[in-house]
Amino acid sequence: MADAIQHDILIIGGGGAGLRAAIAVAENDPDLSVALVSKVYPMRSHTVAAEGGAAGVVKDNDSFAAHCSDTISGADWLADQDAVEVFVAEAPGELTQLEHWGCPWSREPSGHVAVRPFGGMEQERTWFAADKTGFHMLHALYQTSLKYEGRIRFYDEWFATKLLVEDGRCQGVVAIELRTGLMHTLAARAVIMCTGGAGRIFAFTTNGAIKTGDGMALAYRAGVPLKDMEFVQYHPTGLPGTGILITEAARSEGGILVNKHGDRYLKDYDLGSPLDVTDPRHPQKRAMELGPRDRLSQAFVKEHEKGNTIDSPFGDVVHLDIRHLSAKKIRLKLPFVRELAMNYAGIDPIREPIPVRPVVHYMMGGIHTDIHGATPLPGLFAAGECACVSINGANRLGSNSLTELLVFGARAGASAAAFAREHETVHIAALDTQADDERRRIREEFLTKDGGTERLAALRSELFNAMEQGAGIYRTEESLRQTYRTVESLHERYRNLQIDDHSNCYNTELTAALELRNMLDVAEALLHSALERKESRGSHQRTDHPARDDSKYLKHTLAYRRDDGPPRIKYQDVVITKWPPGKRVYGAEASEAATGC
Amino acid sequence: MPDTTITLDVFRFQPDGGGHARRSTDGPTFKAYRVPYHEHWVVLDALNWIKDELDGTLSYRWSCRMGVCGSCGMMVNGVPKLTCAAFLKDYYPGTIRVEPLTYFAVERDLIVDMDGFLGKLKSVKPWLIRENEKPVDEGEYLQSPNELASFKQYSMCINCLLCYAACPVVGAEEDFIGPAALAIAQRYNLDSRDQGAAERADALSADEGAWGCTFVGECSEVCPKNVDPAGAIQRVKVDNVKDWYRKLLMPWGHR
Amino acid sequence: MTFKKSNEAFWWSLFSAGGVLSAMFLPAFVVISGYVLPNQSSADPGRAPYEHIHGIVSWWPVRVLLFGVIAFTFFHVAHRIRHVVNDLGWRHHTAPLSLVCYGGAFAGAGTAAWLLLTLPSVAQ
Amino acid sequence: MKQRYGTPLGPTWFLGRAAYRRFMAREATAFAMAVFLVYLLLWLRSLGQGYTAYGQMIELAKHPISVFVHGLIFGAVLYHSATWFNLTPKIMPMYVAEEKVPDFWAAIIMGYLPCVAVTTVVLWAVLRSAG
Repeated sequence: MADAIQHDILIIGGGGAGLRAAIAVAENDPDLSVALVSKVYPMRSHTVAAEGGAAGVVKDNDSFAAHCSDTISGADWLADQDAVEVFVAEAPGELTQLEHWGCPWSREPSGHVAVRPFGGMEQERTWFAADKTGFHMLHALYQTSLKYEGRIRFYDEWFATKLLVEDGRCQGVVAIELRTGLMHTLAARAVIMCTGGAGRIFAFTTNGAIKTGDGMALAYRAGVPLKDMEFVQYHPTGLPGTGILITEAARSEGGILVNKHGDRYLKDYDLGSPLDVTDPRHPQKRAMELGPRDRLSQAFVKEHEKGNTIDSPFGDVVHLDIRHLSAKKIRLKLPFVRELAMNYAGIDPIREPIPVRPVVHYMMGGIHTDIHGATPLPGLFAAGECACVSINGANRLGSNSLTELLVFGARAGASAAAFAREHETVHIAALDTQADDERRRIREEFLTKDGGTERLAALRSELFNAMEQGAGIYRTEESLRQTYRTVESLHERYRNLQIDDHSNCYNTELTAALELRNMLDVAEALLHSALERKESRGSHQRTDHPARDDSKYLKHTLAYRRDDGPPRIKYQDVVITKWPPGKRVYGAEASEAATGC
Repeated sequence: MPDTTITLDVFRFQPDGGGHARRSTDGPTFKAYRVPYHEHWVVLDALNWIKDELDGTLSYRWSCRMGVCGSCGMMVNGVPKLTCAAFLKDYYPGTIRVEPLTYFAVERDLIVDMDGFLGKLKSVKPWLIRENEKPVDEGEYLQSPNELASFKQYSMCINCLLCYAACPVVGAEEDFIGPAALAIAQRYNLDSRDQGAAERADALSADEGAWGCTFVGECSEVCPKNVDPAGAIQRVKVDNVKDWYRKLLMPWGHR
Repeated sequence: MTFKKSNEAFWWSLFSAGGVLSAMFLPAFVVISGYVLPNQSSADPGRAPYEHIHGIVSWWPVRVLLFGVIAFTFFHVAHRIRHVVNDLGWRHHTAPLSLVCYGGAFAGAGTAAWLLLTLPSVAQ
Repeated sequence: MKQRYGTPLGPTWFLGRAAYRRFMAREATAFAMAVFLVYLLLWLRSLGQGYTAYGQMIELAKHPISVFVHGLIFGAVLYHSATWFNLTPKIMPMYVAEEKVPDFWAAIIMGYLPCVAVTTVVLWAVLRSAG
């Protein structure tokens, strides 16, 4: 057994939020030692796959109020408005900071940063680095973090399995060093969760293999509530089969969605009326193809029901057509879209439309935090997709998440540092005792166990399919219950799991088994939260309760884990500051407002 | 299983033998797996199928399966490839040999030791260096689209290390900083916002730096993101030559 | 990591100059020396071809040009041979190798200089 | 120490991959050029020694072995020129009005065309009045 490793701040997850938090601590509190624990090398984190851009008010014709109101109405009023205000106000500074760290933002001829429009946004305010924004942000953050040698210590390819809570405070984790299989105790005065989302609990997702909701599950099992888990974002344009993301930027540059009759069907779903693609006012903001993601994904399902979608070997699709943009513009602004379409759909979007269908993309919900990134468990902080602050409410607007991980990554770093300065004691001996139990558990449940009969892959694919069937774009009491029963039985069968690999070095089957457990826990919270919310709002559409119900559900869902049976659900009021709940308006009325001025 | 199958010959190695003693100096062993053949499958899909259905002990790295996270680089029939972008149909009906990236130490199966690379990356100071940092509230550093274009290509590196597995110098000289790290260094040197070329010069102008390169050019051939590290390195050499003569002719100069 | 200073920049600059000059001029030179001159002489056994070629080569700008091409190509060749031997496995104790290669290049360049300087001019 | 995988050990490492073989062929052109340089020096010496010595040198050049060796050298020199021109744009990218010229065209503009011009001028000078 290895000795406990001690640092002041422990960050779990090396993606955008984790790196931003680490740098925030290293820059502002050089005396604090930071450990960055990541189950993959930081530059492999899924921030890398974000494409379109990061929102932040920077142009003269834009305003904080406009960004706030877009975000809040996009969220179907389920966002906390104090959090949104903080987010919007700090966004430009964070994006500029990233520019100072070398992020190659696309530019205007004047040399200023260029911005593009994005879905649900009234103004162009999305900063972008061609269509690989997340990639460039992540590498800029990672490479910058290398500067703080001695202050940030990297534990690459370490997989955290348990939060250590002692004296009512989170004081560390147990983590498996994948290279050796050693299970270490990592102790710290404060812990920040930055482990990303859980899109992998669905069969068809844009998310990478690593996005298994680990941090959410760890916190959930430690008694921290998961907030608003029922809100799962479907991105309207994924490639069929693989679920590879075709960025919203394809539409913000002027791409259109058409059904099998060549019709721009979005006009039939309260998203405004189409302008010809040659019209200089196309694409209209907050209308048609630049409507919010929940509405576009829902429109796809309705078109499918009408029989207007196109058959493909991997499920029905509609066409995303960008042919009318010039080849030069596609090469300059959307090179990755073209690369992906050519490699994975076998078509060149300069000459052919891209087949697309909605695909699970993002978890609006996550670990419950306040606007400082603090969770209800003292000493535990969270930021990024694994957290729910909440600024995304019932539906996140595209390009808010990359900014979110910067703003709240930095805030969580600062809060954790402040907490660490006030709480210097760490109860190493007690932590080690807890860690011993965890080591024993993992050995007995997986490594030395024999005679189990359930196969990992079988359980996992049953989970995928059940989630897809019961908790997709449209849900009912019945579908959710059915899926919940499946997940319960999978929990049961998981106890009888048998893995082939009993070795220590890079036992990736063991990590996959632990990830499956995390996914089952997240799925449980998600399903139960969805069952209890008997209304339709944003991405949560209950066909048995089709209307929004502010009188009962203008509230955040908090799911608390219980050892026996489904989670306990509590509600917390949404914070309203200046934007009272109203109707979400896209298209006609929105464009009237735009042409009026 | 469907009628058509394809065989993958997969490199296997476990330092702790999965319980069976085996020394790391033992030669490589290959294990053949028969996998269903689908036209749209990539080598990574086949590996995942093996791990799920046949043999849970096979270890490898992967994540995004869209060619941007850089995890899943392996040798496919002797050529370094991202396995998420290597389609079975390009090899069918032949057998596909899958090995870990060459010139790296193998940790297990298809997983190689990346620590050496990270050290090399850090040695070229891959971050923006300024003499004076401008406060954030004074806004961005201006940069024209052409200034951006001059380094953009070299900023596309995903650290997949295919270029290292293609470079014989990496194979012969363990300390050679290598294509990706040198290209990233040049990316910062060419960035109009950066003033750190002099700080990077020690590493770049050393024998382990750009001068280690003999311009085989294979790094650029295998690069899945068209970064062209070979070109970057030659340009480092040109800059280094200018520096060398400048120092020779004007020893009193600052740089 | 710590790095040693390298003088490779100097050798590489000579190598590159030689690379350019040889790539531009050698195809023509090889054709002339291997095909044109032997065939000319057999077609015309008199002194004319000799005097013609002597006249060209002894023109001072041509002497300078020839020196440049030959000298730099020597360094180009020396540098490449050094690296080939390196690549074939001679990676340690490389000082004698460098000495032989670049020493040879200096000798070659020196010989060229001497031959071109002492080449008699054509009597007017 | 951990053993690295597939490290080239022997002097035949480059035979394994086509790209490595092309690389070695490119580097090996240096040997052919070395032979030609020595021949060129001998030729220069004979030129300086006068008509007779020069005539002997030319007689030597007519020997089939010399013709054959010249053929080999010519192939090597052409390969050197082609590889050199093809790689030049990577070392010195060419810009026209701040637009990068594609490598293919840059190689033609910076390499092949000047080479053809030089060759033409040199051949013209030598062939001019000899006929």
